[in-house]
Amino acid sequence: MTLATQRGMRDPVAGGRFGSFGGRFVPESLIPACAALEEAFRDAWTDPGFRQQLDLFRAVHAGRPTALTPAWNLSAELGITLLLKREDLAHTGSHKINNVLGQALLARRMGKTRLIAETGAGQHGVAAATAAALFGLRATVYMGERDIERQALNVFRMNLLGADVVPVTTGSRTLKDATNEAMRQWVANVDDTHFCLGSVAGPHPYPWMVREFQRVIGDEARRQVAAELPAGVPDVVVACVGGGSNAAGTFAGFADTGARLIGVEAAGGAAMTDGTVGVVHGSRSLVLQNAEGQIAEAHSIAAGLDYPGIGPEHAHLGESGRAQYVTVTDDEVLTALKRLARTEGIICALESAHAVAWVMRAAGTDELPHGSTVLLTLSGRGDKDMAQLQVAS
Amino acid sequence: MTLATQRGMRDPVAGGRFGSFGGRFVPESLIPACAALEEAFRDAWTDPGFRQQLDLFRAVHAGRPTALTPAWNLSAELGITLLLKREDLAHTGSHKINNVLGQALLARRMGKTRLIAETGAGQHGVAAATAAALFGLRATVYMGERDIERQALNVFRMNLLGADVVPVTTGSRTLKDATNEAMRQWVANVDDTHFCLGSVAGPHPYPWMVREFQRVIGDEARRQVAAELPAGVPDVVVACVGGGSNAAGTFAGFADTGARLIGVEAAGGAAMTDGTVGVVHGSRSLVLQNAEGQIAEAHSIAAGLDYPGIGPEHAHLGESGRAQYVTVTDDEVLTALKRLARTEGIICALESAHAVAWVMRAAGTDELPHGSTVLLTLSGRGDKDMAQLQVAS
Amino acid sequence: MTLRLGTGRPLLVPFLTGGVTAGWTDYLLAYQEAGADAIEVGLPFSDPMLDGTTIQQASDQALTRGATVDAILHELTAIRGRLRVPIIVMAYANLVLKVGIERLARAGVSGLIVSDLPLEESAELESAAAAAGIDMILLAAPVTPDDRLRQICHRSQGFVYAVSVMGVTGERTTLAPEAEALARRAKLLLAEPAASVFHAGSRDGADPVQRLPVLIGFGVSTPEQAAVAGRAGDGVVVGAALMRRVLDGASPADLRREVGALRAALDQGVSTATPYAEISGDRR
Amino acid sequence: MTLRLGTGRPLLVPFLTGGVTAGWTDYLLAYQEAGADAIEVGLPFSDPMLDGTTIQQASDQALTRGATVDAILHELTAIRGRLRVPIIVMAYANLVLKVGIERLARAGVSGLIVSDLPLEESAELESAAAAAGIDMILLAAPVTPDDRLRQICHRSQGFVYAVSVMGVTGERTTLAPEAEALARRAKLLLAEPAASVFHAGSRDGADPVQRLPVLIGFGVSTPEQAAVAGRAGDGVVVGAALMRRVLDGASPADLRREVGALRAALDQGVSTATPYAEISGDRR
Ligand SMILES: Cc1ncc(COP(=O)(O)O)c(C=O)c1O
Ligand SMILES: Cc1ncc(COP(=O)(O)O)c(C=O)c1O
Repeated sequence: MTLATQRGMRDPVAGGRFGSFGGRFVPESLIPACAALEEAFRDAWTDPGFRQQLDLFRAVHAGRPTALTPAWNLSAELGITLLLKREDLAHTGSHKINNVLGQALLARRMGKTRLIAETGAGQHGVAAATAAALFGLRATVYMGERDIERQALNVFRMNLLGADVVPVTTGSRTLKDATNEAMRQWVANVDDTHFCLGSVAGPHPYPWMVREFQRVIGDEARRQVAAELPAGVPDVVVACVGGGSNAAGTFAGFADTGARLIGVEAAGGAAMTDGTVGVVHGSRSLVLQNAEGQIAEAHSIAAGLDYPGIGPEHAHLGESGRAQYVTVTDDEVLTALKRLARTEGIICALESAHAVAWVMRAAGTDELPHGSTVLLTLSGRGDKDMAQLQVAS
Repeated sequence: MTLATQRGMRDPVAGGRFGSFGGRFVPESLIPACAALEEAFRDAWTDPGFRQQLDLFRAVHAGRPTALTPAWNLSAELGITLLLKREDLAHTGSHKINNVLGQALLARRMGKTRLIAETGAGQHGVAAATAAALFGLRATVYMGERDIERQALNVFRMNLLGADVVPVTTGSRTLKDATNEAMRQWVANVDDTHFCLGSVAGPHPYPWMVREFQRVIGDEARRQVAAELPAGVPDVVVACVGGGSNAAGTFAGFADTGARLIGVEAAGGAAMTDGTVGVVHGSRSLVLQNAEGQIAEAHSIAAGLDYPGIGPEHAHLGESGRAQYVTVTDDEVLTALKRLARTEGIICALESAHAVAWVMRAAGTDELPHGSTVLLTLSGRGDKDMAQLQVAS
Repeated sequence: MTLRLGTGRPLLVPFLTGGVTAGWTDYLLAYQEAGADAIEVGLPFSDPMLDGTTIQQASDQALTRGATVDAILHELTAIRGRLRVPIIVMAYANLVLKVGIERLARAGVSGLIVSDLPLEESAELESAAAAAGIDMILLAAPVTPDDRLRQICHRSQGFVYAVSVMGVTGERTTLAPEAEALARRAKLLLAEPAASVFHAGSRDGADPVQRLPVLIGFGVSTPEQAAVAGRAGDGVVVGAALMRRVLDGASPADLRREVGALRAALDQGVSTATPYAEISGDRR
Repeated sequence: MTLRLGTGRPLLVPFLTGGVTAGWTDYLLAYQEAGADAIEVGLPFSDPMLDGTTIQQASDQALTRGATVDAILHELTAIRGRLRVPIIVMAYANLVLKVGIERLARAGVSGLIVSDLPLEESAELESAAAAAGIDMILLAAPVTPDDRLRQICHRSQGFVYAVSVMGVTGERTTLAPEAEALARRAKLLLAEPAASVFHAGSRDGADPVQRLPVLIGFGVSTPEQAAVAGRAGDGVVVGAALMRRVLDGASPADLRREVGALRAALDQGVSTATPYAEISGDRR
């Protein structure tokens, strides 16, 4: 076994563990559903027919492969070579579509007739509603009341797509509470309903399955980058981290290379940096919580990163040193979003701007010396954030 | 010469005429600028280097080729085969980027340092601001005060991209007045400024040049459709028509085939259906006007179609019978937008929904019998329209 | 300290969210007086994934009041002398992992139910619990297949918690039919001799005293439902129906009447054997 | 009816937007009395692409009042008996195409300027104008190259309209230097014998009476500017500066003073020859 494959992101071991993280911490009622999902996923993922079908929908409906854009101007300014993986160009405006197409196809294969989903920024909700419309499934999306206010555009999009958006009024009224509610509803409707979870969190097999559905980002980028860079692989691979799905999908394409992997969290929601070991939403990972184990609220300018947990595989990648996690502040994010818009003509999502902000700060320092080559995943487009930005600026 | 090439959309004859339409009705001050632009375009368009460069930016920055999506569910419901050309997936959210990348590259080649543009829905303005950012040009976008209200999201996007958005408070305070203002500013700044016109209107060479920059839609679709349909070409090709650029670009790929070409106008802004011969914004075409020649205001739910004129080549295609122009009402458009969202998971722009509305109405009638194959260009995505739709529904 | 519940008459285990009001421990005493066989104390959690509206609210109310796990356990310790019935803590995994099972034991807790800790994840906690002398009560659900249910039945301590419905905690108008089926399956499996855990199918009616009781919980809302559940299983856990009254401002005396009515309904359903649960071992 | 303007003294052609006020024709009479050599009447248009703010406003005001091309021409006809100076209509192509040049001729119009009808597009209208006996006055711009300017000079009738700036109509603080250069170029080219249109370079100073006058327009705002322009060209067209006053509510008498001041400034600049323009042919 070479060093490269040793370093790769492998399938979780029995019980869905990545190192000591992961697992399946769910009520007994959900155990059969999780087990059935795991089996269905294993079956589908080794079925070339399923993969072909997914590839087809990704290509003809979601517009994959997404472009790889050299950020010419910003690269020149920063003294690095920056390549942007353009998930903002994917249908519905973010990488979330990659995952939902996979899960919706799987749900259909399992005979389910309904999807439920949790959403924060609304991008996953829109994506789930889209996949449901496409595959003739009903859809219910749970969304924190506070996020509903912040992301009104996406709420309306979900409604147009025929999904019911249910406001969640408990707890912090954001993504974590929407996730709780979706879990509750899943328990009660497990027969006909698939819980279409939006990130690499949740009980096994979700963290693994979602990473596999998102690895198309990294796999595509790996091929595309090889054509752009003399070295074939970039020095650094960077992505923003909420639950961690776009980062996991991106890292998956490069984990077996020598590239440094950097996940960028919001300073106000940095489970990797500020979290401690805990169990939330079905898996053991790092969590923002107090000494007694009450889960904290995350606070960032990006609704999609307002999540107190992180996918268990990231906790493992961080612990093992294979990936490094850093944080940026809301102010850095706003500056980065604007600078990218002006230099490259790309308005990215506030979430994605976290990754950009780190590159801008790190470029020219030991963290990212001049001459470095960087692949950055732009996880989504900024249209959804315009109203909020208008207030912030 | 075969029937097919006879039917093709050719270069305009001397003076920029398509049949009796087109020409260059501009103040003497602009004649040298138009002539220089024509020459520069002819030169660039026959220069493989320029074309390669344009193709590169289209691919790596704008995400071309855009997908061709079979509308499986809607096709089944309507009893036809409907294929969607997904310009909504292009960077900035509409086909407008195809044109502005071409014009911005050309402007740079001509040594200009600034773009000015008119915009209605804001999509062209956003696209122009994007291209300006990318190529390091300054940008000023003129926009009717009423459109600024209707399309606040796009105004903010333009600002983020570093463009100045100047409200136009004269006349009907919509697209036609913004176009007047851009023309005025062009006259005054012709030395360093390129007027980046957004549709196949204006004085020669714009209608031809913009069609050529947009023909990438039709050329791509032609190839993509050939792989989907046994007959190789669709029975019908349909696109919405404001000034007519997405339609012209689409038609250009199919004019030399036996496909019927259908342009769909807004009932409240149907220059082809309700217009008479006139001269506006630099060319002779069909125009909504009163008996004395005062230009009328267009009224439709789609800001991008609120234009009383139409590109001269469309007037010619209509007169010669090569293309057919139809209208749909605002109500049909709203219904179509919603139905497409629910059946295919695609929220298109209100403009694009005009084309969808015609297909929905015509399917199963003599206009579009069961079993027909249809290529429809979805010119843009609907994010910009959500606020307006919320009010309308 | 281990928990042992008699099965002579249907068992009644009422639930209270710890710290829900300032005088919350008075409700525990009222429950005891009304004939509870044991009391379940829920630790309020920020993310009560398996709870319906009522218990979410109770949890929120407790946290908003400033209730902490530490304070709740202190208050439990304070009334230990007056509590004759065993206290069972119900909590989410994250709290238990943080607080530590020894801390529960020190507060005199006899049993522990962890809502989101299935068999696969519970081994570690089971040994810690054994070391601390706390019974781990496992939950079974209507969808739990027989082979898995058998494991649950044989690993569970104190009783087997049969979740009556596929759903979260909360009142329901009728007792779900799956509840009876599940309780029956569990009793059958519990009656198997431990050596024959791989041979399913021994008949019901094996000496109930020889086996762990099966309690039905989730959605048992009225005395009538309790009576039905008490016949199907060996007793009931009643949560949301009581918490709704507490949240509405009912006093400990009110709650004593509520629990008394449940007690009476259960007892009418079958003849009484042991009035209270027996606690083996000392009550530190 | 063709238009012929003497060139003995600098010519003054003030502009008025037709129908801008109810009594708009009174301004025409005032212009005449103040010494205008001809008067330009602008037809209000919905889309005045070549006009700056002032004339846009005047156009808007006229249209909002309900002014129509038809009514404007009727009102012109009504005062024809009192107008000795030729009337030149300035319009955008679309109005002219719709209204038809015969209609203008019937209203006694002598000359026509179409802002957005360059050489390439004017042939058709030129023959219609010739048939109707209306002079087509062509515009030249600072950027117009010599070969093109030569064509303009030789095809234009009545006078050559030298657009002083690269820009739209409207007041300016100084006369653009390109204005003088353009006028000088035009005069040189006009002095060429028609037969030698392909031989540029004949000297200035050819008999001015033999050639078409060159009027400078766009942005001539003050008497001082008019005097400068009058020396560089053969006269001026003054539009926005007068229309600003009209829009501000100035009376015909006020405007007579304004135009009178322009007249005086022009006349002081050079000696006077013909006081008024001569109109050849009958004035139907
Ligand atoms: C555009 C975008 N990027 C990133 C995220 C964060 O999710 P994850 O960390 O799973 O990629 C979200 C979540 O909504 C998002 O919308
Ligand atoms: C999405 C979209 N489609 C269509 C149009 C109409 O333009 P055209 O007819 O030139 O394609 C616009 C104009 O703004 C637009 O934004």
